[in-house]
Amino acid sequence: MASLTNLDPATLKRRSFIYRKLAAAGAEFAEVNGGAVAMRYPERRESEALTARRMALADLSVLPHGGFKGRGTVEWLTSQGVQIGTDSNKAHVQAGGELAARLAPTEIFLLDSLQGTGRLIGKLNNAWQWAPSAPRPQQGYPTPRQDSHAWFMVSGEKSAEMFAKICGIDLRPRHCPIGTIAQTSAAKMNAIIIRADLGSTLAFHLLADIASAEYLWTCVEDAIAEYDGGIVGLAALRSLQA
Amino acid sequence: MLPALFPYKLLPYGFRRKYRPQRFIPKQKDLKSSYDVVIIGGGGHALACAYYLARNHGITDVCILEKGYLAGGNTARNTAIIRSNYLTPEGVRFYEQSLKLYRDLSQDFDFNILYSERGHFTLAHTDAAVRTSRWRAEVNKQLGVDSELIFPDEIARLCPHLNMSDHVRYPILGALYHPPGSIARHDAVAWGYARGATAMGAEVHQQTPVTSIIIENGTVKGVETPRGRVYANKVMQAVAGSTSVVAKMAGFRLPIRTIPLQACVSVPLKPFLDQIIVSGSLHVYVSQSSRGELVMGGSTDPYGLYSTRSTLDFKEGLLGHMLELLPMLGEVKILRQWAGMADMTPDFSPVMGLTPVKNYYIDSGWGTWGFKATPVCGLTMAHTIVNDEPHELIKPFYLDRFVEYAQVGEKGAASVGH
Amino acid sequence: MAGMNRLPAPFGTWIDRTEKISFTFEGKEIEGFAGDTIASALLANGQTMISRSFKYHRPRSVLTMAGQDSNTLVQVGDEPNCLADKRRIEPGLAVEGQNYVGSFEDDKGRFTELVERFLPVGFYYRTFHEQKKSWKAWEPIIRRMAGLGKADLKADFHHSYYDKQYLFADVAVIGGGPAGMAAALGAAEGGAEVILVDEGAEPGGSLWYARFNFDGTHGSLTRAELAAAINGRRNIRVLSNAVCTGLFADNWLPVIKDNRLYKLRAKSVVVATGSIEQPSVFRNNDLPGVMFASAAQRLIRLYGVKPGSRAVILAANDDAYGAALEMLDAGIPVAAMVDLRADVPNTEMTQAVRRAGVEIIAGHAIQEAIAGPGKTRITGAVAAPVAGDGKLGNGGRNLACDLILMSVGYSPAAHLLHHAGTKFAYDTSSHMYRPDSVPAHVFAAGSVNQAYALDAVLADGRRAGWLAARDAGYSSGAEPPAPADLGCDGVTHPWPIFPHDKGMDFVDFDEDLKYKDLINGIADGFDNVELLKRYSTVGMGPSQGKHSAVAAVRIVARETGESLNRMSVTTQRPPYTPEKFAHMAGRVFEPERRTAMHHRHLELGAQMMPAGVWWRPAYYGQKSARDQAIRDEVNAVRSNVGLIDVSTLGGLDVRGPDAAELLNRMYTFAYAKQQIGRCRYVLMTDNAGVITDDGVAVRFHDEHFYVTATTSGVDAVYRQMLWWNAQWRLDVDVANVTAAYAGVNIAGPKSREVLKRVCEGVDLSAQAFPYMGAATAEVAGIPARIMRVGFVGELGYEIHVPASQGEALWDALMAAGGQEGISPFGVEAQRVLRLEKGHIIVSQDTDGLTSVWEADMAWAVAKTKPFFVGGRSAEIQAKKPLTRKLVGFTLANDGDPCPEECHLVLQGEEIVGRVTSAVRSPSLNKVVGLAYVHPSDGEPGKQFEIKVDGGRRITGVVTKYPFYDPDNKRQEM
Amino acid sequence: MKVMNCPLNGPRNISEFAWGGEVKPMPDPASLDDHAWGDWLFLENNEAGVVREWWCHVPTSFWFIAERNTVTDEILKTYPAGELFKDRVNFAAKAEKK
Repeated sequence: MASLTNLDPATLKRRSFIYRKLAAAGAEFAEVNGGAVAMRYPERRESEALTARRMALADLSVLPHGGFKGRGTVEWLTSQGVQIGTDSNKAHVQAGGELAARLAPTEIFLLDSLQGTGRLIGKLNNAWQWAPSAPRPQQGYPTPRQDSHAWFMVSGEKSAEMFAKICGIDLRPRHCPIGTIAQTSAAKMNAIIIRADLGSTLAFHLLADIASAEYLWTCVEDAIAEYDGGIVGLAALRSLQA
Repeated sequence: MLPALFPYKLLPYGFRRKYRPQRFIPKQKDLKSSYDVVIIGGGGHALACAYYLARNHGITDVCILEKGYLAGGNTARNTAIIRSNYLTPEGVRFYEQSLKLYRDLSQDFDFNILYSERGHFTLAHTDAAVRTSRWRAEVNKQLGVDSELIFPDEIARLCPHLNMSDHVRYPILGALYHPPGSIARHDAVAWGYARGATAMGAEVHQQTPVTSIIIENGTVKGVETPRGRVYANKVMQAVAGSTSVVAKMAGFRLPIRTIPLQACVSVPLKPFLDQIIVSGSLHVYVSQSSRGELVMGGSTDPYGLYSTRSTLDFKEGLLGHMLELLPMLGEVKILRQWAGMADMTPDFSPVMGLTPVKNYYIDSGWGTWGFKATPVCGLTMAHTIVNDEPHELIKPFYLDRFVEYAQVGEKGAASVGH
Repeated sequence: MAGMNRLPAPFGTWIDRTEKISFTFEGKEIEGFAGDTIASALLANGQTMISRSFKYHRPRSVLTMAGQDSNTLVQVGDEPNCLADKRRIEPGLAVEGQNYVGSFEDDKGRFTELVERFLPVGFYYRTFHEQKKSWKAWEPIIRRMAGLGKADLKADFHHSYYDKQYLFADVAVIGGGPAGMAAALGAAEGGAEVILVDEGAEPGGSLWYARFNFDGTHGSLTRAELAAAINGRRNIRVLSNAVCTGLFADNWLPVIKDNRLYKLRAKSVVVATGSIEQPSVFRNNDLPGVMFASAAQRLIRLYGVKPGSRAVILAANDDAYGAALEMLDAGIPVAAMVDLRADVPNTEMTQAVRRAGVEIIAGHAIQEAIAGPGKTRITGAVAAPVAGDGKLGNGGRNLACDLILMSVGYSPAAHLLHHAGTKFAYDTSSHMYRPDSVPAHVFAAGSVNQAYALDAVLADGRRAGWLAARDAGYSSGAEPPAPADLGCDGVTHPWPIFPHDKGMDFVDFDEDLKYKDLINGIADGFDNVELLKRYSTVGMGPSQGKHSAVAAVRIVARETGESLNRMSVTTQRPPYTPEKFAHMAGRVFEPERRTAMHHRHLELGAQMMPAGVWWRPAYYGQKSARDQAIRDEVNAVRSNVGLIDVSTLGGLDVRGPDAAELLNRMYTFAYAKQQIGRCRYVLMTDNAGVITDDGVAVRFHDEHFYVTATTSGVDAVYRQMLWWNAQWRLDVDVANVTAAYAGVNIAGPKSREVLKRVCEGVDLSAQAFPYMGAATAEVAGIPARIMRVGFVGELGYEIHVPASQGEALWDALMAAGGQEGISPFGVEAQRVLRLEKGHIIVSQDTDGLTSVWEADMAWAVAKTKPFFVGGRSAEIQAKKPLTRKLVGFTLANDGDPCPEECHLVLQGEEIVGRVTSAVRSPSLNKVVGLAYVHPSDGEPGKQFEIKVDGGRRITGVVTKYPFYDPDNKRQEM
Repeated sequence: MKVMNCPLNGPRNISEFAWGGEVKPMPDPASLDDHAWGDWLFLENNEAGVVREWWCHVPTSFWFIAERNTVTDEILKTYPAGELFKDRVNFAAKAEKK
């Protein structure tokens, strides 16, 4: 099916590993962070917001995400004004709507807000520098999360039920408070799942090996079908937040 | 049917009024206080050893101590595959001898072990697997073993039911074809050896665990059991699954980890699969038994355990891959699953022969290949016990090969161990 | 009225008479109602024979109506061995009989019964082997007799959609009978989340069909109350038409419903699976018309089907009398109650039966069922006086009937408890095995736990539910008391076994095993249940001994004089009931990794090959033109410029003050003094000195190394580094950035020209950027790590960029190389190129035991380091004489064929090594390769023998490598 | 399916973990003769009972230590490797280097 794309993702340097699938599904793209993100699917009959409230899958891979790890990571990020909790496997929302996910005592995964301004992550990436000479202060090290991990979002009241078909963790709302991180196996892949509701709608970030993005996308598409789920664009997700 | 081949032996059963039993396992005698040879373990290997001690060496004052019931361990739990297409010359010679013995076993025993040549296929789904297959085929052929690397067209011809599509995750690129690959009725092998050995004078004592091993200045003197102390000039242990535990009683350690190996069978189907199919990359193997059950297994469990418990994840993994090879079996059903305990060594070759303890011998480290080796183990261990000198075929499998960096690397033949 | 044997409502609670459904059995059109099972519909239509038995092909029919036996196994389309008494009918279902020769009705296989006496237990062990050829002749014949249903070999390769889902519960209750319903309520009241799993269409179990008082009202009222209470609980989820097939470690429960396998994890489990009725052994006890009383009651109540027109009921408990009343209500005359008990107790039920004028023949057993023509039905029963256990006196009476109901006792449906490792003890007063020590977090309730009286069952259930909830962390109120009297005495007869001189007195229906088969097996020395099972196959059939295991133990006990308390039934292994392969498989999840350029390769016509979990281009072009394509790609790199996707190469960022120290310990070389901006080879060995991986370490900063590893090895390398450092505690951080970087290698004499056009911020000249140099710069505006390494042996640059910009990098370089006609090349060409250069591939040119000495790589081992993994072993290996050595070789006679990888190297007939890599080099136009040879042949110029296809021997000549450009001028230009 | 409690991620199906075998800290290789080194390297206690083992949570590559009964498969406790390996390990320079 020909797409009504007004922007060809291949004209930009940063490309989602599944941009072809999105285009084939009729995505309309917009440029964010030097890449093309699927904003909406104009040919859909049902409103995407409605789908997103029920059961939806979206690709946010080109949106800014990054991270730091190693000794001193938390201290340094805190000194940069990042809010980080004391527990591992908990995520904290920042003033700008970004998410700081503490994967381990010395490892942080950063996700930009759905606006994708890249403000915080850009600032941190620039701020981090090797100290000129040893002994150097412990300040952690940047990790290339933007490129190691595909970033999907799963939303809708059926999300937890859907995840139960590909992942052995109990993600039902009352067992998995907002901000909970599960570093686990989904569809036999290592994955990071973070509960981050959109307004009143249950939603999860799904982060996994970028090289397996097409495989995982296909698995989730298969799994959401049972719940009359569909692919939605970033616009729909933003609308739920508002 | 040719009159020569008529099963005359069955006639008396029909014509006699009364059934005349022929005991395979004699009624249990009292345990004597000493024997020439005590064998710890009452599985196939132990029984075969007793059999050849008596038949080849005239040693009949032999006592087999089994903690459970006869041949109730891995002998009862394996999937009955027999082959000799190994990777190392040492392994090939050893298993080829075993296969030769198997061929004549029914006649030796005058008891049908249902030995059945099926042809054994080790599928290769990657370049590396194809290379290993050729390596094995070349070594096999050089040592006179019938084995050949074949490619998809011929695989399809010989195993018409396999999914040969190359639009699957693991397309079949080739296979190591080993026509002599066989299956037999595993329990019957043990019973045949038991009947033969006991007929010649050996004693089998079931429900009789060994609780400790008596060693005086480096030489074994006997064993303790709940039924009393038993002295012996020589003692052998053949207790796959409990090898390290028994060896510990004798005061030495082994390069062995005990890891469960699981298997399952389907509800009986009209026979359609005559071959033995093995896939390393997919971790599955399957054959169809004389009862019509598909007998299936995979690789060993992911971690060590002294238990024969079953798991669900084993079945999930196994059958997921089984349906990639034989997609038409989706509606077929699993009847029963079980597990055994395998002694895994670093080089996938056994540990056999002499031990740090004088007159104490060991038959261990079978990994997933114990059943195939049953006859040759009996033969070579009997020889080893009698001469206090390892049999030529098992010299490479001596315990110190590890510290001497002289391993016999059989891992390449492991695929999924069958 | 679908079927002549239908009963009017209220019988048939589970069928919907408004919806008729027709299907076929053996081609015959059969009409039933929605809700019917195949078996109920067949019986309703007078089709008594449903299957043929395994060995003698005897007609068989309904035994349990509960899917517990294998007497109703049928073929349904491509599904073999389907339970006709469980499977609901659907329009157009094509049902067929199984295991017959000729036709189902006229099955030639039945004649094996005539020679039955010539086929003693284990007959196949006793003959056919006298000569090897005799077995060869007989085996196929015997094999043809094996098996039941047929796998549909023509079936569409894509079987229907099956999937899986995880479920979570505080308390899982397995079994929706009275005990399970009460348990669910008992647990839910404490606030626990409960999942109730039930095989039936609706919970209720025996309450649906059994009689708990003379008019049958008590059961249905109780069910209604419990159902209402359960519906009123939001924290109880009921899974109906679902079967739990196993109880695995930590309460991991497979539950099969429709086309889905649920994997249920529960904090605690209540096993309320009830009990299984046990048969009486007598002649022809297997024929159609002989069934359990419970089966008849199920047929009548659930499906509104008359099981027969005149019944004889074999009784040893009160339930038999309940069944009698049920028959009478359904208008089925009861010819007599044949009661094993000498004096029949006066109970509500027995009195009601007496009142109804049914004759009760006390102290009698059924000696034989009289077979009708073709044995497809029975015409009567012979009752004879019981004269001591198992013996019958004279004076038998013939009773005309077409239906014999057996109600002589039960055995716990204890499979799940067995899976969990429960120990059982034989109860000498109830004559049943009862759970003795139940494992933690598992609870048993109801008749599986010896509770038989309904009030006891309810109390036991409620209590188990309460205990399970407390175990899961929920408790409310006081612990409910255990039932005072379980009512388990007098329901099970200790010896309902009455062998017959003429045989056909079956102990195991699945395997056609008669009483004498077991006796003879024991006499042959298999006098232990497990041994007897293996020898006689008792309990090994499709129902896994549900009706034969207990009888077998009893018989062994009696024959050996062993007491039942000291024996246990053979272990019941999962699954409880057969599971479809497709249920276990579900959606097969097989992750696969694709590089950023994957689709570009496809667009360029690449043939892709798997590399571990990755896909890589093997070569570009048609399969038919493979060799030419590879040669062209090689030539392009040698003479022009080529581009290969190396994204799958492993990448690790090693950062921190101890970065160099970690590398020193993990790899054989020395890295402390490595200059910034330089690359150095890395070779990894394991602690036993075996080569496990290699790559390149690039030092970008005093405290930062970027280390590459092999595609399939990197995950293990990464894990090893973390494992060692968990012990060493060095101040270093290791990150596996493999997927984060896409990479290409642009190689060939013109690679510098091409790269210059798109490369900013770095001087690529030979002086500024020498071989083994490295830098960070921008390529086509993309931040890149550039390394001048030469796996292929030409001037070349490896460029690693953020994965999400990998495709853009590829596009830019392909465009930049347009005027040179840059050629993409694949793994196959790369293998040739590297071999011409004599670079080894770990795991192809090395194996599971290769040491650095055998691989002739002493040059890569730093001698004076304090330590590296494998170093100690390497020292020891160095002291031992080599047994093989990896060498480069060419052929003495260039006319000889190029050896295949793994062709053997021989000395005489002895195997001394093998070829690990070989190719006819397009660049040198001769065969070059690597091989293990005997150390005595290890020096350049030495000749050795290679055995190639057809057993032919050719001569290899040891040659120094690199074969191509020995002094490395080209890669260093 | 067993449940194992990962010190970092909490209780998980054991299929998320990789077994690392018994914990047997490496003695200083320089201080062992060849045979003693071989023994340490190849021989296993393979204890039937409670053992101390390495386990790795694969999704996070997190190595930790578990005490497990190899007969009952009961996992008694799990804890970070740091509780066992507290100090930096150094290797003495080789004798011949001096």
